[in-house]
Amino acid sequence: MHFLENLPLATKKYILDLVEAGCGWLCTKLGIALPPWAMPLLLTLASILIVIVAILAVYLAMFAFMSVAERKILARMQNRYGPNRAGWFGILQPVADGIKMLTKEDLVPRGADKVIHFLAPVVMVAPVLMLPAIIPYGQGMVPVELSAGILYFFALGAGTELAVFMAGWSSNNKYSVMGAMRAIAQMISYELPLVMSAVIAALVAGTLSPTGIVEAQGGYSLGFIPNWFVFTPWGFVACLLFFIGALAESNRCPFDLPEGESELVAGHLTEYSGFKYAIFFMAEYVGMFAINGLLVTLFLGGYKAPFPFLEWIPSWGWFFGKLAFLAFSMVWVRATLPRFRIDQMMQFAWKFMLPMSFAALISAAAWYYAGRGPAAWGLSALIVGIPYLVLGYFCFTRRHTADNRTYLFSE
Amino acid sequence: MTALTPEFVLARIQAALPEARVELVPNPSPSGQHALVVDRRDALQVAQFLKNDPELLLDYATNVSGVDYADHLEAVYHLFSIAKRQGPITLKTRTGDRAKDVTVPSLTPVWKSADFQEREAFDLFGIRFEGHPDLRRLLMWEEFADHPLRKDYIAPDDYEYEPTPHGAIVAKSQAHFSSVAHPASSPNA
Amino acid sequence: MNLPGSGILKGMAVTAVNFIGSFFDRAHAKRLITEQYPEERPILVETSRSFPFLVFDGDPEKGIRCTACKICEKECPPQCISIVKAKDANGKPILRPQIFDIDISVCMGCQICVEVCPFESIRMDNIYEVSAYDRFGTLVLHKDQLLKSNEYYRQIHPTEAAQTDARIEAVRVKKAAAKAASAKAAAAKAAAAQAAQTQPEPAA
Amino acid sequence: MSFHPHTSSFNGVQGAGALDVSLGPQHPSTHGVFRMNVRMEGETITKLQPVFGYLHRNHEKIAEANSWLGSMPYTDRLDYICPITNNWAYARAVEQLAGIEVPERAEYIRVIVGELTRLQNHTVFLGFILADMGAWGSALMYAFREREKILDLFEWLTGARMMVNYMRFGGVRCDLPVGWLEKARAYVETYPAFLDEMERLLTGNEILLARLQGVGILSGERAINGGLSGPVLRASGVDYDIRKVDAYGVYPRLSFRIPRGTVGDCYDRFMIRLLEARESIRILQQAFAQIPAGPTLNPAVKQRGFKPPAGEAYGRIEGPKGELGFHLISQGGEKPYRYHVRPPSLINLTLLEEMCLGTKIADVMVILGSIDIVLGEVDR
Repeated sequence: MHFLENLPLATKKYILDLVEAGCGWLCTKLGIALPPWAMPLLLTLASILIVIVAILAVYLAMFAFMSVAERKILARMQNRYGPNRAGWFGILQPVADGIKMLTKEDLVPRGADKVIHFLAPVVMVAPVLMLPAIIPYGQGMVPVELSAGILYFFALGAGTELAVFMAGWSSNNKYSVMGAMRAIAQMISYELPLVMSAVIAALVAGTLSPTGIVEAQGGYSLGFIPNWFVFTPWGFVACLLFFIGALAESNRCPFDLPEGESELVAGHLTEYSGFKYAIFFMAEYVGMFAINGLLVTLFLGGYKAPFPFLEWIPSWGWFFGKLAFLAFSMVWVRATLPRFRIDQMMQFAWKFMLPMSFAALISAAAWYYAGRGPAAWGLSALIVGIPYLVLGYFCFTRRHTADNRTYLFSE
Repeated sequence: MTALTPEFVLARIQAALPEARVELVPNPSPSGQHALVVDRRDALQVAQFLKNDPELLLDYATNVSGVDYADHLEAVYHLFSIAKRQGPITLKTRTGDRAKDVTVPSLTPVWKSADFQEREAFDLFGIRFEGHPDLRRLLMWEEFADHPLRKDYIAPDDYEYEPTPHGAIVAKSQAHFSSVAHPASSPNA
Repeated sequence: MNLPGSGILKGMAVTAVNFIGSFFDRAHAKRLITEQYPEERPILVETSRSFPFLVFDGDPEKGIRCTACKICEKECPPQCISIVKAKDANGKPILRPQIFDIDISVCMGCQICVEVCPFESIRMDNIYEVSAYDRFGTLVLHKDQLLKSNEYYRQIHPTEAAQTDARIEAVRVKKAAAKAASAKAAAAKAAAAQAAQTQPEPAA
Repeated sequence: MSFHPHTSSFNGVQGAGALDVSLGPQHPSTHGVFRMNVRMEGETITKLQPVFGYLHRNHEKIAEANSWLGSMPYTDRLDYICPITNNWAYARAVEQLAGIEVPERAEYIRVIVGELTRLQNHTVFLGFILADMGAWGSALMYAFREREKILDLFEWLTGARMMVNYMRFGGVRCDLPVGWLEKARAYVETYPAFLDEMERLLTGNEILLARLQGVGILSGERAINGGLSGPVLRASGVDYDIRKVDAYGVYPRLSFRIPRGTVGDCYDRFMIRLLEARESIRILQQAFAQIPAGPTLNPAVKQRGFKPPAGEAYGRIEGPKGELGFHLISQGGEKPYRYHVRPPSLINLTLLEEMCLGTKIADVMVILGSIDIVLGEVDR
């Protein structure tokens, strides 16, 4: 139990010890006397490198696994088999895809702005690979302990918008530009409810540090209900809003308008092929994992176990388990829902999600100051419930229901 | 469906529009769908009447087709009435000849449904529908010169023939692609 | 009035049911109906048809039923059949095809040739793996490739073959009876009997 | 074509903000090689011009060169989603032209296979319109799963899954195989459950409602004038079904209802198909119960070398996509003098621009999907 829990950190320590011992051995062998600051500096650098390598390895492995798992899950939901030819149950499919992507011709349209066309995937992938740095993966397993980690995350996350627009504009293709325009409109609109719902968690936890937010969700009420934010009325709403916002931010169905397969062919990715396309693809998935990781951190208790008797499972196991569940949910949503239309998507963001996030904010404040008891629970539920019904009526039910239609039959 | 006889329609037309030149052309087929041939100068007027006459209300022009006869081209309209559930009435207009005088009035202003079908007849038969809002080729490309459904149309040989064991076609394709050795051509070519 | 969002949840329940259900559909009857092609091969129904072939009885050269009457060549809608009558040593045409080619890259498997054949000689095969690397040569099937035995026909289309055999048998009996009659009758009468022997139209 | 590396490729811009896009012929959701020249301001359509002919093969010319029977397999390839009804329309037109009687059993078989075809067409429609809306294929795959079972029935009956070549002048080519009726009946019994599943998946879905309701509204009056037919016409509130109006075949003996919409938008077109599928099940159940024994082909009709008397006829049936008619002119010969198809898919597109103006580009795909076209029939 303790062995598994400590495995990642112990491995890191072991490698660092090796480095230290190796350096010491090398220095004595070569007869160099290191200055006193050199060894700590070296170890810090080694530590950073180890963490970077670990994160990259884990995320890329998850990406590879996800790309095949998503297709398999989607296929099963659609009563198909999915990829099952490459390797055992299709497990080698990512390898095959990777080889295909790498060996494909890299096409650049004649009229394209070649520099920006080349830079777009780079600009896309760089911030996305920096996102995972602040997420606490387990007890004491935060790559970078930032006290303003949430801020860092959203600041970096906004960078992908630029990349998408660069991709769309430089391709010199009408579909691409339209896709890019949609992407900008969508990402900016959904950033607001996304940040608002993150703010709620930060307010209640009283900190912008991801670890602090996770720790604020520790413990159990009544001995078995975990104190995760998702199990409060405001937290549930904010969690859903964050999930929807995450779908929109990572351009996934039903918010895949920028790619909008049935309308815009492939949106901003229309003119990308080969490795550049693979980079976009990878950035999308890594971004999806990162934002889901943040969702786990903010509302699903991070690396905390859901029940006291399950605490023997290592904390990082819980984190990745929750992450897997969220990723599955995203695939599940993708298998079920049609895409929004552009105006509906904007209306949904500004007329439904943003007011709802404000309601959740007020509800969280009420819950916080009313003493977190059953009365607070009810009050908070009321504060989010009423806006939900009212907004839901005005945004959907008033205009679109299946009940307001009559069909005439003639014999 | 209540039977609406062309004779009745003809009588209505002649009562309302005495100067319109409409004649009944019998159809020897067991289908019994006799046609009303309208002089092209009166066609638009007659069509308006057929659509609006309260006894006929032929508001639904389902089918428009062109026909190529030896001395003239013909546009055939099959009219139904949804309001009164009757039909079909076959309405025909004829061009003067097949070469120069190939105009008939377009009935698209009366029945929008004739829009694409008149374009198709223009495309494939070369019937010029006067008054059509957008008379362009429908199926063939704009630069195409001939009208493929005319009886005297000669298929061009500038496309690749699917090789078949048939001698004539193989010979034709060989003449066109003389460099291509054709394995299927040996026995019959 | 439904709660906003309930329709989406209902839809997600359906996909979830299908997700789980697809793992419990061992018989591949309800949900997972895909056939894993190279490993699993479809069990063709008896009537299944693909391309025509020529039936022979016994010997592929002597037993060939086709008399090169060219009706199928004429009736074939895409004109994919090509027949040349065989000639004997004197150059006189005999009732047998010298060349019988079917271009299956053109053939659309409509089986009109089967319906019009008065000699029960052309029938539909049910092969479905007929890909080739060469579009022009390999997909033209020649007589030797087209000829398949009646036993093969009985194997792939048992019901239809039984009906065909019965018809042929009936014709043979009739012929034999006519022959017996004609043997008894005068030579002049024999000529008349010959005319009556023309094969009946096959039931379409 | 000139090449200017640093200028925009947006040629043909009319006024500020207008963008001309050619949607198709290679586009994921134009249902084939259909093309629309679209002018947009922002994402709003201000002009739309359909362009046809990418799948044109001059079916009518081929038919004029073929025998009457020889055109039958070609009709399979018009609307390749529902070949049997194409066969039926052609056979009915020829039967009108030559005055041929059809045996009763054959009429019942025609109704059974025709309604099965309608079921599969509407099933596939449900899937395709969802794919046009960007639902990632679930509905489409469920639809194809069910269609597969209907196609298996067709293969058993006719020998081919799609290119059936089944109808003949004065009947059908072959009788039902032993056990076919039972299998088909058993299958039809399971079909309502599938429709229920589809309704659970789709009809309550808020996004789907928002995407379909109020989009592409068409009044009944315009629909009639535009010559629209089939479910699209009935969704606009017009009570016109050729099965009732012409009362052909044995339809007068079967009791079924014609659903029609009240609004005429994409949602009504969607729902009309669902309701029609349920009515088809009723028709099928009655036909299974009533089908008599007897011959399936009029023995008086000579299929090979068929020569109808001189004259002309327009015969039509209610195909799954609308009124499918054949205008045939015979001069007494072995080949048709004129053979014209009235393709519902093409004529239902007449009002496409009218429906699309002022909507968003995403709506164009949904409206096109709700009309339900097959390019094999549009271009012929």
